[in-house]
Amino acid sequence: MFLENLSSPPLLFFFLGVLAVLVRSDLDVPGQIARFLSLYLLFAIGFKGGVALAESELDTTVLLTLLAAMAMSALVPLYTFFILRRRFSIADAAATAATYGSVSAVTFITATGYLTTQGVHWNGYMVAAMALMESPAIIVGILLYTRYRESSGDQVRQGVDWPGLLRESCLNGSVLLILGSMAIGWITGPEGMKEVAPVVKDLFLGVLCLFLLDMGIVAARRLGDLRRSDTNSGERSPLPAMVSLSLALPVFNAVLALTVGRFLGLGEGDLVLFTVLAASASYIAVPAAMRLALPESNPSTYLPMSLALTFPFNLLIGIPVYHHAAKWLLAG
Amino acid sequence: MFLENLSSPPLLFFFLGVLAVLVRSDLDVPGQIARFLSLYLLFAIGFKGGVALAESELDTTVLLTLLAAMAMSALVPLYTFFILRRRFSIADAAATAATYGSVSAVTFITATGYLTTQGVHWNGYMVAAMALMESPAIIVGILLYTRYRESSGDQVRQGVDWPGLLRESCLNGSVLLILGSMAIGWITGPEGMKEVAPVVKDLFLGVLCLFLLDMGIVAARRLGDLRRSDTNSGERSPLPAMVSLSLALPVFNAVLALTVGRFLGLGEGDLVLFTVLAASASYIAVPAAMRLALPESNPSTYLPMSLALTFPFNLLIGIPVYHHAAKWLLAG
Amino acid sequence: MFLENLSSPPLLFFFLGVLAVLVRSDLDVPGQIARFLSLYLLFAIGFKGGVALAESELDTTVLLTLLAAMAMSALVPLYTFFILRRRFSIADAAATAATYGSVSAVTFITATGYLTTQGVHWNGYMVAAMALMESPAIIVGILLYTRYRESSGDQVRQGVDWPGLLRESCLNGSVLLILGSMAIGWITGPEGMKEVAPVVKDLFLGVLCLFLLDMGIVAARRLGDLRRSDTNSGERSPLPAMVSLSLALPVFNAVLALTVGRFLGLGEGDLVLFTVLAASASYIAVPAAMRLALPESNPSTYLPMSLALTFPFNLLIGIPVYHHAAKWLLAG
Amino acid sequence: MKPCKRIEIVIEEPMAPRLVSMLKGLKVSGYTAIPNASGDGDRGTRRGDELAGDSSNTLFIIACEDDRLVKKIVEKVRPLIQRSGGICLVSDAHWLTH
Amino acid sequence: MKPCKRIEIVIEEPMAPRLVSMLKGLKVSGYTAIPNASGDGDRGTRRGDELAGDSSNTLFIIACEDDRLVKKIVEKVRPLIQRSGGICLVSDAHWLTH
Amino acid sequence: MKPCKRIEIVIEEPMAPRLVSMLKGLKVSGYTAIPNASGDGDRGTRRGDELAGDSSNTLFIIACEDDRLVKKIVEKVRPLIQRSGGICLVSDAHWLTH
Ligand SMILES: Nc1ncnc2c1ncn2[C@@H]1O[C@H](COP(=O)(O)O)[C@@H](O)[C@H]1O
Ligand SMILES: Nc1ncnc2c1ncn2[C@@H]1O[C@H](COP(=O)(O)O)[C@@H](O)[C@H]1O
Ligand SMILES: Nc1ncnc2c1ncn2[C@@H]1O[C@H](COP(=O)(O)O)[C@@H](O)[C@H]1O
Ligand code: NA
Ligand code: NA
Ligand code: NA
Repeated sequence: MFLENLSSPPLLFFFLGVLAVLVRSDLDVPGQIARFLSLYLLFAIGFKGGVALAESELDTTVLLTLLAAMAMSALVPLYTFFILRRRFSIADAAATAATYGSVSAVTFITATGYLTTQGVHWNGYMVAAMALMESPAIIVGILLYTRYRESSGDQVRQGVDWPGLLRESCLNGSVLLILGSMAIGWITGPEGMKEVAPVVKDLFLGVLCLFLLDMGIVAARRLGDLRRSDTNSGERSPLPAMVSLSLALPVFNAVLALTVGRFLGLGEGDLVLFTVLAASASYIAVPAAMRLALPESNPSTYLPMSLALTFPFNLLIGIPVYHHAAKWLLAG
Repeated sequence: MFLENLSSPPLLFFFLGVLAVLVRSDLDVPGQIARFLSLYLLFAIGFKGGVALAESELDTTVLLTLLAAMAMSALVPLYTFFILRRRFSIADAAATAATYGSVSAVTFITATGYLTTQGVHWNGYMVAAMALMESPAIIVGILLYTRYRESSGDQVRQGVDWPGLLRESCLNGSVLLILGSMAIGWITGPEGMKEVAPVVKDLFLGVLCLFLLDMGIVAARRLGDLRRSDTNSGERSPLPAMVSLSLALPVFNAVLALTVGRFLGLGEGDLVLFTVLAASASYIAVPAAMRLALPESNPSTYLPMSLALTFPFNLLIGIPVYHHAAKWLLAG
Repeated sequence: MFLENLSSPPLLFFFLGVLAVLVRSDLDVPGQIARFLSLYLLFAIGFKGGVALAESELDTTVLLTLLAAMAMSALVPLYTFFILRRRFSIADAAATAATYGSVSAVTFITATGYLTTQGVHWNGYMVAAMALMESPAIIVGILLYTRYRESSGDQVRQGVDWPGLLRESCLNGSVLLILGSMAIGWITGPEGMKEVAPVVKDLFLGVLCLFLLDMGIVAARRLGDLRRSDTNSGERSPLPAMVSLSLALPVFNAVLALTVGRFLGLGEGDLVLFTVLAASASYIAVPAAMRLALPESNPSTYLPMSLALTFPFNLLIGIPVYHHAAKWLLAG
Repeated sequence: MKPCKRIEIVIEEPMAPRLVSMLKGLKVSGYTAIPNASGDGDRGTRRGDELAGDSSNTLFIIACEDDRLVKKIVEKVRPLIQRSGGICLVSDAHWLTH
Repeated sequence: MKPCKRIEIVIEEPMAPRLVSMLKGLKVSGYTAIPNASGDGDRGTRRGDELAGDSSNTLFIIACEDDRLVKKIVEKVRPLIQRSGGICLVSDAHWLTH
Repeated sequence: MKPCKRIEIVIEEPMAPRLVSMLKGLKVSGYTAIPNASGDGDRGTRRGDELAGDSSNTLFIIACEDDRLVKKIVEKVRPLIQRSGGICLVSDAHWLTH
């Protein structure tokens, strides 16, 4: 099971990136290229999801799944915040909670690739679920911060800019591009797909290889920062807590999602994806939003956790394990 | 008719880009990527045109079309200049005239995509016509400026650097890349096409989607600048004139081109493309050349006109209308 | 024979790039794009090589070829250094020797494209030979420098950082990406190839066109620098020596490689590639390594030689001539 | 050439639009912004390799001849870099009038 | 360390080659150029997002110890930025000799 | 605002990591680095178009209030730019404290 997942080219390129940093090679993907590869992946997954949506029927399961996804995204930060508060500052706890409530598009995309390779069917509306899970977590995170900062006597410097925040969380670049591409895929349907299939479908896995190569490099660098920051200032950064939480939280969230998803009656592929969404943590959209909404939170807390630990954990161990668990649940 | 054009993925991505700016999302295509996508489109359309040329016969219609194209590009700036002079400074009138005499490669490319989707045949030499229409307009624009600047008593600071200017207008990057790719496509023919078809043909529409997404973002930003500049300094910038001219000029030029093209005996596809070339305005090559040749002209006059108004007008309304007009003319 | 090679699209785009510089056009490929295209080519050739390796048997010929390749890479700098020492400073001689001992991945890649077009088979392990030939030359170059610098009385400012140097030469980005992609191609085999073939195989020649367009621009600029530097400071830079050596060295090295390769019993395609590897000179990996290891060497000596003279020489004349020579040798 | 102050601000990329609207609010006559700067400081390394710009800095250069305006800018910059990091340097220069 | 002037010029990207050839004509010993700067000024916003570089600025830094040469550079820069926009700042610095 | 020195270093891209580790060794509190600068100098033109960064410069800006540290930095920079080219300028500035 693990070996199968391990022998997929995209995952192996992730490890090549990690290796490059470990041996201190100068291998590097230029910054604008990395951003473009991520734009491409969002565009392609959105379009594919939209076309799949146009070809399928929308029933109550779909609606319930989307609602459950948003509820998960709002719920996860709540309990995560209270777990984290004991070791983290309030700002850091709120930002990290938002990070784990939200999702990692690349983990989701890798999971779809995994399912395709395994021949397991999944439904296009799961892409919509992913897009809808980005924002609630951000809002809950900020709410938690404003609520507990006051009660803990922090000096309130400036009120939260709620309209700006809503825009940031619901209309940030990634969310808009996925939702927009989905809408376009849905409008143009299989006809539109015929025109753009060579880009949207054929290139997908090859581009994912190059993108994960870069992700491996970036993740390994953050892991290095994490180790270094610990040895420098032993007191503030609770390294062991960070490491154990970044491995425990995805598992905990996955169990919750498997339960909820089973209850919703999701099929094998959709259940795996729903679980992956809950278990994954954002490292693009949420960190960017947190820099604006909670600048006093420390990105060197939540970025290494989600990017350097939770992300490879889900990629390597999580996805196949969640798949086995889902099969077991559905068989049971 | 409009709905058909509207449901093409590239056009919808243009509107997604516009929407992103309207809702103030941070969606953005990195600058070097945007430049590369535009290089790719010029490379692909040039190569395809060259191969088509190698496969077809060159007769007098071809020669006459190319000559007529160049004549249009020289003629349009002439009357445009005199229309504009009443409201614009001489430098701005000359630069805007050159802009409208020249062509928009992306409008042309979108029109070829539209024709392909509609199943209408067009000939490869129209790509050559496009490439040849970039330069004459620039030269006429500068000539008009030097002629009328003197008579209006402006202080002449420095003579025009004609050799440099000719190089700028005839050998700028876009023109050279289209002509070069055409030549290479023509030399290597269908054999060469076989080698590069996956890049040159298959990726074309998908890449066009991503490029038009960026164009939508850039165009909407310019439109915002236009509105803002008007409220700031009410006196100088003749906003209503700019808006009405950027919608009237393409229609006027299209009518002229339809007449000339019908007279030349062009087929349906070629007539549409000839009309699109005349109706479109440059926003890459000419503005760049004008910064060097007429630095006293104000790019915030002609850039928003061509990019934020004429370009979407042609894309959305122009292309299908010109097509209907062409069909009607050829049937009549 | 030459005409055949000349009518391949990638090569023609190289000349288009050269032409753009000659006519002083502003045609340019953005820097990050150029780096990405080169990453793509290394990724694709590595992956293809690895899959080919997985499909073939490893015998003693393979092992001997790889050893011979490394030996060539170590041997070439030795005699090159002593030839160059008479006209160049010791640092420049050592850096140039390393440049010629190492290889040009793009020349190799173009040669594989040439062979594919000619219908000549070649083996995947030649990609490994290429990757293994990058490093020995760098090490020998530095060894030569440290050895002769001392004896010539130069002031030794700081010892060579050997661990850093080994890392630089064996784990630089290009080497790691080729070897890593080969390993991944080898692990995932034809199954993996199916997933990424549209990117790795189909896009290859089209991307090569765009990359060689940029190479043409960069090479022609370096050629201009070469001419200019000569007229400015006539004394130091031995222009005639540089020109004649950059044409003589590839021929000399090719003859040596043909002899060795014939002796090893290589087939037609592999013999051509082996010859191309020996005849080509690095202009990416080695110059970058030399900036760190021998900063007192002058890149405007060896960069124009390898990039502006040897590279186009091999591309245009070398590859088909080596092919004819190989056919003649194998027939004899 | 007229004497002026040269203000130089390094701020993280997501905050750059805020700085710009602050400058516009103060009716500053102009500024220049250079993206994709990396750096190191109290808040750790910013490598400029992040996928959403949240690990890059932007460098702003503002020439300003009005000393009172310089003071106002600096006062408004202070809370921004206090919360999210960065530096602000002010030096003397001469500005070419044209 | 020798005293010198530090000249800093912001000019639109299409004009950068002209500035370079002007500097070469004056036999300036060196310069550094930083591309893709955005900015705002009298001629509106330059976003650095344009497809042909006509909406970007380039920042030039020139260290120069010869005061007469500084004057010459400034005089030649004046018409360039007068016609097409930009700024030119001159300040004092110390240059590490080596 | 506290007085400080503003150190500005232009160095070729492959040497940038060495400069960074040198700065870290000296426990410099921070720096900002701007990549992809082109330039011209005694060692010819660096166009910033190279495929492996060996024709680009990186611009470093370091604010430093400790004059002894400034001296140390400058002394360590000297051999770097002596061997591989570049410039180092030092000027006075005021640093916004926060
Ligand atoms: N002493 C310094 N000199 C130059 N740049 C600095 C300095 N300190 C901080 N910076 C820049 O400001 C950013 C944020 O700094 P900090 O808030 O100290 O983490 C860093 O990433 C650097 O780019
Ligand atoms: N006061 C200023 N400080 C810094 N940069 C400026 C200033 N004014 C103008 N600039 C730069 O110069 C460019 C052209 O300015 P302008 O000619 O005023 O439109 C702008 O896009 C800015 O990058
Ligand atoms: N006078 C100068 N002013 C500004 N930058 C310079 C100057 N001299 C050299 N440089 C920069 O330092 C790099 C290396 O210079 P050099 O070692 O003189 O070739 C050049 O590519 C420029 O970017
Ligand atoms: Na989650
Ligand atoms: Na036109
Ligand atoms: Na060689």
